[in-house]
Amino acid sequence: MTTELLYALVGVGLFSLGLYALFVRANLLRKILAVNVMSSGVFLVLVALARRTGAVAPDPVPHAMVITGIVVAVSATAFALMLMLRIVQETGRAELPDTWSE
Amino acid sequence: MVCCRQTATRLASGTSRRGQRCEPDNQRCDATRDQDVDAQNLTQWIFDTLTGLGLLCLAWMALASSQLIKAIVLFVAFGLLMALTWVRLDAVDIALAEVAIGAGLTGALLLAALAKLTAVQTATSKAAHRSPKDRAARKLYRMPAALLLLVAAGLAYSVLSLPLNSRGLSIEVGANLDASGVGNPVTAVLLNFRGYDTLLEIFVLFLALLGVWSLGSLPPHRIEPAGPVLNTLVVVLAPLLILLAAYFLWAGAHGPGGAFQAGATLGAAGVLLQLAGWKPGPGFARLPWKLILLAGPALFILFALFTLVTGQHLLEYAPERAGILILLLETGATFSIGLTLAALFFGERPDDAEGR
Amino acid sequence: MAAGVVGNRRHVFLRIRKMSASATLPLLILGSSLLPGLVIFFLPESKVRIRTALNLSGALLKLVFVGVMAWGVFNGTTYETRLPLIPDLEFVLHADALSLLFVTLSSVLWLVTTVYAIGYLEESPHRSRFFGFFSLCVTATVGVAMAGNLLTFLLFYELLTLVTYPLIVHRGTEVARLAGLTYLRYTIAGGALLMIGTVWLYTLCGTLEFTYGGFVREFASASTNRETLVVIFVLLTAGLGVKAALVPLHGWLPQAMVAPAPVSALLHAVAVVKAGAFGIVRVIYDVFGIEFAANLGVTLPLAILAAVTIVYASVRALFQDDLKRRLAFSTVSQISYITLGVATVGPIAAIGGIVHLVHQGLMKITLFFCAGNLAETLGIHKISEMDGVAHRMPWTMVAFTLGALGMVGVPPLAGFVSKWYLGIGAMAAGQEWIVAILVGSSVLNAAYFLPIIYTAWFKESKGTWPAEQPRGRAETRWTLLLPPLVTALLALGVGLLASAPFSPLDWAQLIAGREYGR
Amino acid sequence: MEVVITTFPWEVVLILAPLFGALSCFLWPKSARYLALSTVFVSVLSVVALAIRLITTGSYRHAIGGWRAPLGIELLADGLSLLMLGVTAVVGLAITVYSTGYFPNRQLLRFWPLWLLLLAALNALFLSGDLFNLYVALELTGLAAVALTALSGGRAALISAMRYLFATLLGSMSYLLGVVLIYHSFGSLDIMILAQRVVQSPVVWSAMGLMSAGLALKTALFPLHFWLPPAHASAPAPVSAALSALVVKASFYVLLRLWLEVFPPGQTAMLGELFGALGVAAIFWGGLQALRAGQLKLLIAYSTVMQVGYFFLAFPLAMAAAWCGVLYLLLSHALAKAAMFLAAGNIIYFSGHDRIVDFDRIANQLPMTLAAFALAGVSIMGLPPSGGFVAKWLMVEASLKSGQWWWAFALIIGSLAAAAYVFKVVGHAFTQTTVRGQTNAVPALMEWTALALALTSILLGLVASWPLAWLEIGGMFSCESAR
Repeated sequence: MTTELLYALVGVGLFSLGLYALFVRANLLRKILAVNVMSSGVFLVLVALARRTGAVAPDPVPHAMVITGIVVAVSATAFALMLMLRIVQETGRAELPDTWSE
Repeated sequence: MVCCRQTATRLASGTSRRGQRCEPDNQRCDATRDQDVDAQNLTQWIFDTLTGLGLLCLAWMALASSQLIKAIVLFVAFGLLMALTWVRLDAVDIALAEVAIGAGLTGALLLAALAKLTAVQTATSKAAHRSPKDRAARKLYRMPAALLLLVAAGLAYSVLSLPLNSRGLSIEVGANLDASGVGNPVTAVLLNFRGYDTLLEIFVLFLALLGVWSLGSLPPHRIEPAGPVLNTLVVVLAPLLILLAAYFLWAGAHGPGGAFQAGATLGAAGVLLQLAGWKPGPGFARLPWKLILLAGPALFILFALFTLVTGQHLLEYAPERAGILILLLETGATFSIGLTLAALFFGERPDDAEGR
Repeated sequence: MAAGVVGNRRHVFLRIRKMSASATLPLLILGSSLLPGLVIFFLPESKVRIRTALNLSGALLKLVFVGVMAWGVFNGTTYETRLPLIPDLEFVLHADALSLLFVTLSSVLWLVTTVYAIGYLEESPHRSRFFGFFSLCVTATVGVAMAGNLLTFLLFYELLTLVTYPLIVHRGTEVARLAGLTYLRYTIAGGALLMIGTVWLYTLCGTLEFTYGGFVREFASASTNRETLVVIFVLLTAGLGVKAALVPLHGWLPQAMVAPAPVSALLHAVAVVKAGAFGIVRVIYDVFGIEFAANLGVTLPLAILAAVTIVYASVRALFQDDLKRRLAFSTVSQISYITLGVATVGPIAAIGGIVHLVHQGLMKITLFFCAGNLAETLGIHKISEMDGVAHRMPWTMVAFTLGALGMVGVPPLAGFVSKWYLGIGAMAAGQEWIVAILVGSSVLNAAYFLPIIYTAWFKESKGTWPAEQPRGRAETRWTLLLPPLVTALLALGVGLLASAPFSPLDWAQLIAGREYGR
Repeated sequence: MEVVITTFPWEVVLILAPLFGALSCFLWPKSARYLALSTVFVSVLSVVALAIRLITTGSYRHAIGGWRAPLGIELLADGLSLLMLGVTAVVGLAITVYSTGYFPNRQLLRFWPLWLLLLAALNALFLSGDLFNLYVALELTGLAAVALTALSGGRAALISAMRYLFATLLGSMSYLLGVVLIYHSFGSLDIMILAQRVVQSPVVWSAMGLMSAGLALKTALFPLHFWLPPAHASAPAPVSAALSALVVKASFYVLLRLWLEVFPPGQTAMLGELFGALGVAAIFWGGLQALRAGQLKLLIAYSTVMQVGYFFLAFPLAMAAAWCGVLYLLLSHALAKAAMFLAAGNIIYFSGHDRIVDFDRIANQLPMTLAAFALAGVSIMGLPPSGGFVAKWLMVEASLKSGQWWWAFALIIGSLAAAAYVFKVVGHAFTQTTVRGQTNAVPALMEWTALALALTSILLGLVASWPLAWLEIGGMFSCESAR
């Protein structure tokens, strides 16, 4: 078990954790957190495996991809939070109703 | 320091592949292996395992904690540990970005959202009770949980089945680094080799702002004014952050750093100012500010159009001018990112905020 | 690759450019009703004159074109239009004797029906909509008639379904809406079956071109087993049987009589039902080929089904008091003569079936016109209200009587000719049971038509009519009175002059001769 | 001139023009309307030019920044992308024209930049030949779509937008993880390079699973469709049109690309069967729900769920005729569905509601709108002469040819259901009672736009051989030699 694989597995773990929480959690803020955890997991897999170049410096392309990804993630998060706030304003609760039609 | 870390990692990876891997470029490592391998290796092991477990635990606690505030704090802690992990994985650029954006600004956004959440909930006098849904849902999702474990196991297996040694695109990047105009391979990829991704991604940020602004305004609410301590802190910190941003911007060309880190730091300064009670007025949504807001995307587009009309490939840099062009684009991007993040932290469109 | 694309494009253009006069005539025949229809949609209600002018000129023009084409076909010209539709499949319009028979029938009757409809719908709402779809309906029918391959046929067949719907629901009442839905349920399901059958056939044979003696025999590869072909045949006939109102697929037809009288005429005589019957003829003759179909063993079951339909529908008709419902059931039974004649393997019976395509149309349209007149003028819908109506509306009832007697098969009217040939043909084909069916059905026809005639002529009038509107000096509007008289005379004429050249019978003999290789 | 057209990188214009338009609409809201219109007009022209270039010179690639793959990102212009770009341009033009009349002013100002960004994202997506770049484009598309969904700011809109947001984010995450696995096992992100390198392996299994699941979620394949009906039903009509006509197609397009080029054929067979089964389920469920829907826009949304089911029937068939069929379905469905939503928009604009049972006299009040809806319906239920019919024909043919008649059966059942729900609406529109409630006149432009789209979707049934021929550029499959 090398460092790369270890961290990659942690990444997979984070991804699955986030996925589970996204399903289970009703509170929107928690769902948003869950999505962020998921993305961190993906990024971790991406970067950890980029280090399998051995002795030389790690593969920079995944690093660049992750930086892009982080910015995308923060954008989505900001938007999601505002959307959540508006929903709270409309419904008084930070949760999605079970049936959308209500 | 850096060299130590590299040897360390080399050993960590080297020993684990004893026998299977002894390429010429690692002669030295194999030679020096036998003495203190195990001791160093062990510390590495402990460190990595602890970090990994820490990440998982923090994530779980953040997602499982009953109070939102706790969840957010834990999430920020998680972000910081992530940053540490990036350093451990020789990804200093990402570490910086993570500290600034992942942990810092996302945390700030979350906290602000939480503050507004309570404010809004009290404002819209509807009962803001926590429903027992979570527990019910958890029961409901026992099955998915089992299924998810399977998925995770499958993913783990496939990750483990990956080849232990792959160069990815590092060779290509290395070969063309000189022509890229910058010394930092990550920056080279971001702004040159895959500059197109960055172009689109800056528009994602812009889009997020448009989205937030199109959602209209929230009912009046106010975050508690910062105490005098914070105020003085801000007075000191804000200029520092701005300087830091400038440094990152400049350093990005050769070492760790770059537009995103810089922009994020700038954004952090904006956030601090707002914490200190400064509010962007309606003018903030008018043309001059808009122009700064769009500096990044606009410069990118103009450059793209330039390459289009001059019959080059899209976003093609002439090697001799690449460095300065990239710096220019990065400067624009820095302003945009900083301002956008600050605006995102503020939330609704300033003139809407005035309008109510 | 690119070159290939270009080449493809060029050959498409060539196709379009090389269309000569003989290729454009079928398009003209379509256009003569299509274009007026499309224009009429955008006419404001008030523009009665322009609309009437468009309608009539279109109908007349179509007649002229059809006449030219008939002359051409008689002199051995082949009219064919080909346009690319789907890769390797073309949109083909083709004029042969059979299609010409149907085209002539529908365009003649369209003219008459247009006149009638103009009179019938005076100062009623949404006339532009009505006449628009009316024209499209005939366009689709003519397309069905001239379709040169099964794909084109399917195309117009479905189009016919769609454009007929607005006519059926035209009145906008809840009843009309429901009748429309029933109509769609049947016809769209039928269309689906037809489509599956068509595609399947295409995957087997690689062509869909109608050819004398059928294309299935040559193209169906030896590997394809007969069962598959039987299934396909069933799919096709079921799909067509819906419109041809074969029992048990006839349910929509009696309901559809809520539509205005001209529409009923269209449904029963000109367009829809005919399209179904015509399609069955096409499938048996030009897709499978009569011999191949016969030794597939599918014709006898079809004949039996037709026979059942004839008897069952006649019996149902007996018990209808509503005039139009009775006529509707009579249609169900009469239209099956066509199927019967074609499914009876034998040239003479074939003649009977094919010629009935025309004869039934003439007679049935007369009857529906008359029923419409009664409803419009006196508000009569039930047979029990018809006591002595002949004294109030003699001319209408003369026409009605002619049509009814023709249906019964009284010589020398049209119906007699059909039944005669059917009977002789059945004998010749050694299927005497069909004769029994014919006799029986004629008796039944008599049983449900003669009482009407009796009531109308000989019963004492109650004096008052359900809802009488003054219609000027004549018994009703001329536009309503002339069409039934004309069609009745035609029905008489084709019976009297059956043996004259160019009579429907003549054409039918030509067609059957081609099919049976004489 | 000829030379310019056949050498100029029109695909770049298609990406830059809407981006530029979005910026300028944001900077100068006063003249946003004209900026948007001219932007869309430019992209229509460039699509035409691109088509000419592709037809004359065949497919080609554009190395961005002059860096060829695998180091750089390459744009990929072939028949498939041309088809999608064409749809986007046509539908985009229609929606843009329509929106000028539809929105209240305040919303309109916020609509333009978001809308142009969506168009840019779609164009970028249809041109991208790079897996990670596709991810960024997907995110851009998703976020823009969600923002547009929430535009009206109503309660239902916000809630469904939130659901949509989570769905699309989850989808992209799962897709991205798949990309990560692919990259780390084959060392490239470029589709063409991967097409040569990818071989069967456990990693490819999970990558395929992740990407397919993520994209199926974004495409709203049953049972992952839960987010679509509320979103498409509660968004403003032009937005719904864009979502159903274009956005859903985008993720499907990515899936199709991966399937045709990246995923190793040996490994796709089983997944194809699964997709087919889910597609059938989608057809039945979507049809059922559409029949039960009482609101027009909800009905149309469920009809989209059903049509998505059709798309996935192509995977188990996996032969040229099926691909051509499904792509033609994509084309005609986009036009028809957009027309339907715009027609629904007219009805809402006219009567302030979209309760189907109260559609009395629509046939007389809004004849052109009803005609648009009905004609689009003809294409949706796949009756001739319409693009839908050609598509259905090709797919049924493929399934019968390959002896898998049950897919054909599902197709036919689906079209029957489609007929049922289309005529459920049309039937009510003919009944004549007095109109309840006050109504306001619909601008003629809006009616004409809907009708024009519907007519185009019908026209597709008459000129099928040209689009299908263009589809072959790049030679992924040939519709001519399909048989």
